Amino acid sequence: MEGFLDIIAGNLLNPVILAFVLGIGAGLARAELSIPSAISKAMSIYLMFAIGLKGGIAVANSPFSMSLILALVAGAVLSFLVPFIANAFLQFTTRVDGTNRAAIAAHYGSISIVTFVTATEMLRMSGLTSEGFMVAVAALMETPAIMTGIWLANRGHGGAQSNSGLSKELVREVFLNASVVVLVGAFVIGLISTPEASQKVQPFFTDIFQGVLCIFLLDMGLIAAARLRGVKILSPAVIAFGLYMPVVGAVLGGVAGWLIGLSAGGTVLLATLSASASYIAVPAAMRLAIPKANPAISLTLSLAITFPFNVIIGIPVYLAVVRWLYGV
Amino acid sequence: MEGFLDIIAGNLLNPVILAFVLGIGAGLARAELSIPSAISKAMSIYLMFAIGLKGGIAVANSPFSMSLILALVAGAVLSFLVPFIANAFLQFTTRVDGTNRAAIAAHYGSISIVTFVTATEMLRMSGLTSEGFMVAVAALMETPAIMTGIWLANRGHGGAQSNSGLSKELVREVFLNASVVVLVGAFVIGLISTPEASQKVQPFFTDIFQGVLCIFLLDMGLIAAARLRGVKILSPAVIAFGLYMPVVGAVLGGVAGWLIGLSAGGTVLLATLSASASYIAVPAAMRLAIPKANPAISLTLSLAITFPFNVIIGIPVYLAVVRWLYGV
Amino acid sequence: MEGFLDIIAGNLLNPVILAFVLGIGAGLARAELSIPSAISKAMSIYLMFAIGLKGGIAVANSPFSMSLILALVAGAVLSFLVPFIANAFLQFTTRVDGTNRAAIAAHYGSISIVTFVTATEMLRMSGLTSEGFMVAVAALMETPAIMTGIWLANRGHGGAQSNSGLSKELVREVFLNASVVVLVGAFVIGLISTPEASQKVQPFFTDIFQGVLCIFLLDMGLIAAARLRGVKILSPAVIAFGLYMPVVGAVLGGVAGWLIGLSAGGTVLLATLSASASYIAVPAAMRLAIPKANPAISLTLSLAITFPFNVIIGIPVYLAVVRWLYGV
Amino acid sequence: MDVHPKKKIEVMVETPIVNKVIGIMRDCGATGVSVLPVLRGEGHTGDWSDKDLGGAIDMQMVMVITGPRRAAQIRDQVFAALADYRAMILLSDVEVIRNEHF
Amino acid sequence: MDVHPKKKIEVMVETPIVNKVIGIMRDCGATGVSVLPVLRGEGHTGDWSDKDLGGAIDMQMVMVITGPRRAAQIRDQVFAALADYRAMILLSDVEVIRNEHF
Amino acid sequence: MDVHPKKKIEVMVETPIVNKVIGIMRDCGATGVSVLPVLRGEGHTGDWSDKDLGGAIDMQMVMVITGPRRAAQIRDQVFAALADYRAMILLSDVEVIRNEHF
Ligand SMILES: Nc1ncnc2c1ncn2[C@@H]1O[C@H](COP(=O)(O)O)[C@@H](O)[C@H]1O
Ligand SMILES: Nc1ncnc2c1ncn2[C@@H]1O[C@H](COP(=O)(O)O)[C@@H](O)[C@H]1O
Ligand SMILES: Nc1ncnc2c1ncn2[C@@H]1O[C@H](COP(=O)(O)O)[C@@H](O)[C@H]1O
Ligand code: NA
Ligand code: NA
Ligand code: NA
Repeated sequence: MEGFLDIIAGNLLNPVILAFVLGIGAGLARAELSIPSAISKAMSIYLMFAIGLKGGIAVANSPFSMSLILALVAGAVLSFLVPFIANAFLQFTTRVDGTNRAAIAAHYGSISIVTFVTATEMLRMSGLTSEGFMVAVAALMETPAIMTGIWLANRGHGGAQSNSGLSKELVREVFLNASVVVLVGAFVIGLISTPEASQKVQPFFTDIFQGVLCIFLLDMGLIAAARLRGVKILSPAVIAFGLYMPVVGAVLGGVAGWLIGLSAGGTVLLATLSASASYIAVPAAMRLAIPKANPAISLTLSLAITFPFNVIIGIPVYLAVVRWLYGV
Repeated sequence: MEGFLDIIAGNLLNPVILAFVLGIGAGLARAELSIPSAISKAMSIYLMFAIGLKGGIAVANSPFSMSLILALVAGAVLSFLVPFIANAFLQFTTRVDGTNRAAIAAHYGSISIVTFVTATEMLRMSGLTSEGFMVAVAALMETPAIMTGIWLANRGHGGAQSNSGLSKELVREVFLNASVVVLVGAFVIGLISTPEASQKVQPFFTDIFQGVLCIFLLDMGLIAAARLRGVKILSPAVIAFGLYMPVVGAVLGGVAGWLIGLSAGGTVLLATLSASASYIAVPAAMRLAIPKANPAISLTLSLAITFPFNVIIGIPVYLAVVRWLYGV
Repeated sequence: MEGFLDIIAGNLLNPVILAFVLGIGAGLARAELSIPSAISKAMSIYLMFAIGLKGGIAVANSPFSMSLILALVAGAVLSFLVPFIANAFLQFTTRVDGTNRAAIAAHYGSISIVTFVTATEMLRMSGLTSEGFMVAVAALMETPAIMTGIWLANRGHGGAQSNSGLSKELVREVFLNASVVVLVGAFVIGLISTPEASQKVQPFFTDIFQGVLCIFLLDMGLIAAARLRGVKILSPAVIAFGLYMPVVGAVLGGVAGWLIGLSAGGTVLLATLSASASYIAVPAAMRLAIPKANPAISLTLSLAITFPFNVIIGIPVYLAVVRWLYGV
Repeated sequence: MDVHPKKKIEVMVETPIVNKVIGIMRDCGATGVSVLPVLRGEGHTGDWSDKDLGGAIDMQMVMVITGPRRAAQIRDQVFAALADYRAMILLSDVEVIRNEHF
Repeated sequence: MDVHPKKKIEVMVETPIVNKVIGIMRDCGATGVSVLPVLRGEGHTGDWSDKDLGGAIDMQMVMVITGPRRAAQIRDQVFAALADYRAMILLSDVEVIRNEHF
Repeated sequence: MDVHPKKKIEVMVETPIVNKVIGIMRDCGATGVSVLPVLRGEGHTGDWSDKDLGGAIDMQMVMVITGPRRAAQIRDQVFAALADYRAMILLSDVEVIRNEHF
């Protein structure tokens, strides 16, 4: 048990996580610190490109394995199904109306790529490896949850809640949002580039990666803290949902990973993906698909409650539990 | 011949080029992806500074040679003369009026520094070296074409087409635009800095250079695709001009490089410079010098037709042809 | 003496300093070059984070020493007292009114972190080391001068000059401005992170540091030159103050460093801190605390006169003098 | 020089909907439209700022200059389309020089 | 569709004071406010641009739409509070659709 | 508090020409001017956005507040100078507090 807590503490004494804590602290103290939004957006594209590229290179270098297909299927199923579970929890424990429940549920079925990246860094710190294709799983999981969310919103309302006049923009937002395009695009680039050519871009995409992540999480802390100031729109039951839902997701993801025979590292990543909630792609899609839903509710929950929970507490715990179960 | 195609394909399976293709694809599919313009501008300054610095350091480390002078003269002559050729082609194959012909001609006499940078990367990939002073040639070639363009616009109009009331701003735009200042400034810095001091900035300006170029070309792809959507203002004959004119320029540049005795690598670079068309410095200068010209025409042609052509097809071909002719 | 000038020249033939000179030159020539402000702000946060982190790691790796406490006390005292001296000089040599004198004095008691960073780079170039805790001293010196400035403004005016209705925002601007938060935050992160974890972020925060500083100083040169164009609001006596006050500050800082037994490198840094004048944190605080003061006066003086003086002439001289006195 | 009275319509609306608003304006016959940035805001639905990563709660200002008849049409159609969204529609009087341009 | 006359107040003011201005507007009962960027300017006190690092001499535009009575109150209180600062207060007429929103 | 009627002139114009427009306004006696960003637009000459690298087809908004006489002068001179450029000149009424400032 002591070893368990030690591992968790060790994971936290890390510039990447501490920068996030600094950002939250500075944001809550209303410090005069902010990172220009152009920089936040650029860092987010950089991180997605780097992780996609790395995944593609890894897959190119490893023999094709059935696990890739199994992991993709598992990811898609989780993304489709988790929103139903989230919706049920919200229905029975909170007073959130059906439209907002559908929107929140979509966020939790989908994923947060920064949470995923943080988990891969924590893995690397503890010396675990993981399957290179997990980034493809991450990209795939962005989207199915949005469809479940839309279906939940329309069910029993004759479609009145969702906005069908916007289909073209919505399709683009769902399948061609920045996260999906950059992750999948960079993955394919890593897959097909010659090894010598890939080698040349390593200093930018690999060597300085963790430093950029550090500044990005400082910024995420500031953004989450700003959102946290509007937390009064969330009832205690909704806040509680933002704290236990990731654990539910992690358990489902972890079991799925175990069932399909992922490595310990891959299982941690699938658990983390399932535990994480979107705050970039899904909110924008929900504005187009379910405009009646209040974006402040789902965004605050996902960004200010679940994201910090996963980064500071969740991932170290998922990691420690999987290591204990797998005996690695 | 097979080797020829292989070389071209090998040059393309490269994150830098593939990122450009990704950008074009995402842009044409109207994906929800964009890189903040502050970042594009900063990357463009970074690339120019890095390439200028590198050139200056290279020249500082090599004995002074007559080729430097010859190459500068050749570059200036090409920049001055190519607009006349471009203008003639446009006059006899398209219906573009004289004012717009003059503006387009200026773009093609001048250069695109990103095309140049891409060519240096492809050289490096194929193991060829080139003269360090080529970046000085690039900087020099930015400007003379603008003067030919203005002269072409004024000829036979008693100066009515060009705007003489703006001379001070125009002079600044022509001689002190960002490209010229950063390229020349960084070149001089590289030339006079002590080797130990220059060494200290290498990780930033050399090691991560190709990775930054990768993201920059992703962005260029998005920007070119956005321009490409407005391509309907170009007639088929004008589009054709955007495809053969770079080849004409490359032949002229390649012959000039051969005449003055450049290395194979240097010849490829001079061909590429001559083949490339400006989309940063010249458009802004043209707004001041020839306001009646429609910027959408020349910018679309240079950015959406000629730039992708050079990056994806042109440079690999120029490189393969020069290697074949020089037997390297 | 020759060796003395050689050292100074050697310090200047450095991409970092030359980039600053390029920026000033381009700015004065009104070149069409500018770096987007989002990038300037991001680079400034990056530099502060990197230097704070480095200091924290250095302190974590060295045995606790009494010098740390002494240096903090010396820094705080300098920051408190220098404004009185600055105010006296201004009172007896210029016609600046009391309110503006108070504001200017606060700028000179506080520090410029970029000047500090430039000095650490010059130290490194000359092979000198310095105490890791100097960055904590820098962070501490940001603030006390602001209080002296406010006190000076209120003295004899019954508080009418300063604005007490804004206390909450002012307190935030004084104690929680970006510089203090990032410097102190990163310092603490460096202090408590595990060595392996800190190691992972080195490529970003150490390897590319000098290259980023290079571009940042290019930008600072452009900004300083833009300010310099408004220099006509400063009388010759005020401009002279901007040139001798840093020397006065450097002497005080150098003597203090010698008294408390700092290393030669540490003494140079304390002299530089004391010599430097704020142009980020203090101007914003002064708008809240002493609104009647004209920000253009103090900002032009600090940014366009004292900052270039310190970077180009001051630091090499402080360094050369300390080396000569310490015999290193 | 003659000036011609026109209407300026400013629609401050969530960023994901901006293209839809522009489409309605063009369908109503607007000859041009411009988009201006907004940094942050406060209102009945709370605060927002352009810092939020995905742009889902950002707002931008779509501005169109047009004649009074078309302005009324744009106003009504945009208002109908934005019923479910955070939006603010402002109308005001401006004068332009080139009547035929609008 | 009915439109309702309102006042638009635009306060261009130094960035460090923007929050103070918003506070006064909210205290006067404004139901919402928006902040718009300004790139640079020239005036009696010289030039400024958003390039200066600390933001001490930057300016932003605070915009509020409200009824005429409240507008006069906001105008007077903001004017009094900004006596020492660089600021420009503009009032103009606009029409809105949702009267109850303002 | 007294307010004074002024004219607001907004000139949306290609970025490379902004300094020229400001120069004309200052020459006509404007006591100050501000430049606001515009993100993108659509018009007779096609679409543009601030993403294009060299800024050659970007636009910005130059805004000046001044008395009616000087406003007419600025309007006419700016219009004459911009004949060859993409530009949009808008005039509207505003009220200010400090009459002497403008
Ligand atoms: N009266 C107002 N004046 C200026 N901006 C407003 C006003 N009301 C709303 N807004 C803007 O519109 C956004 C959404 O408003 P609301 O729907 O009231 O939350 C706010 O965050 C402001 O940016
Ligand atoms: N007449 C004006 N028209 C437009 N903007 C103005 C005007 N006067 C002042 N400003 C803006 O307000 C800032 C401060 O003005 P001032 O207090 O006159 O220096 C200027 O830099 C401009 O950005
Ligand atoms: N009626 C309009 N309303 C708003 N903005 C316009 C209008 N007409 C033109 N613009 C702006 O001015 C730019 C140039 O217009 P044009 O000269 O018609 O191509 C457009 O891209 C828009 O940004
Ligand atoms: Na999830
Ligand atoms: Na060319
Ligand atoms: Na000082």
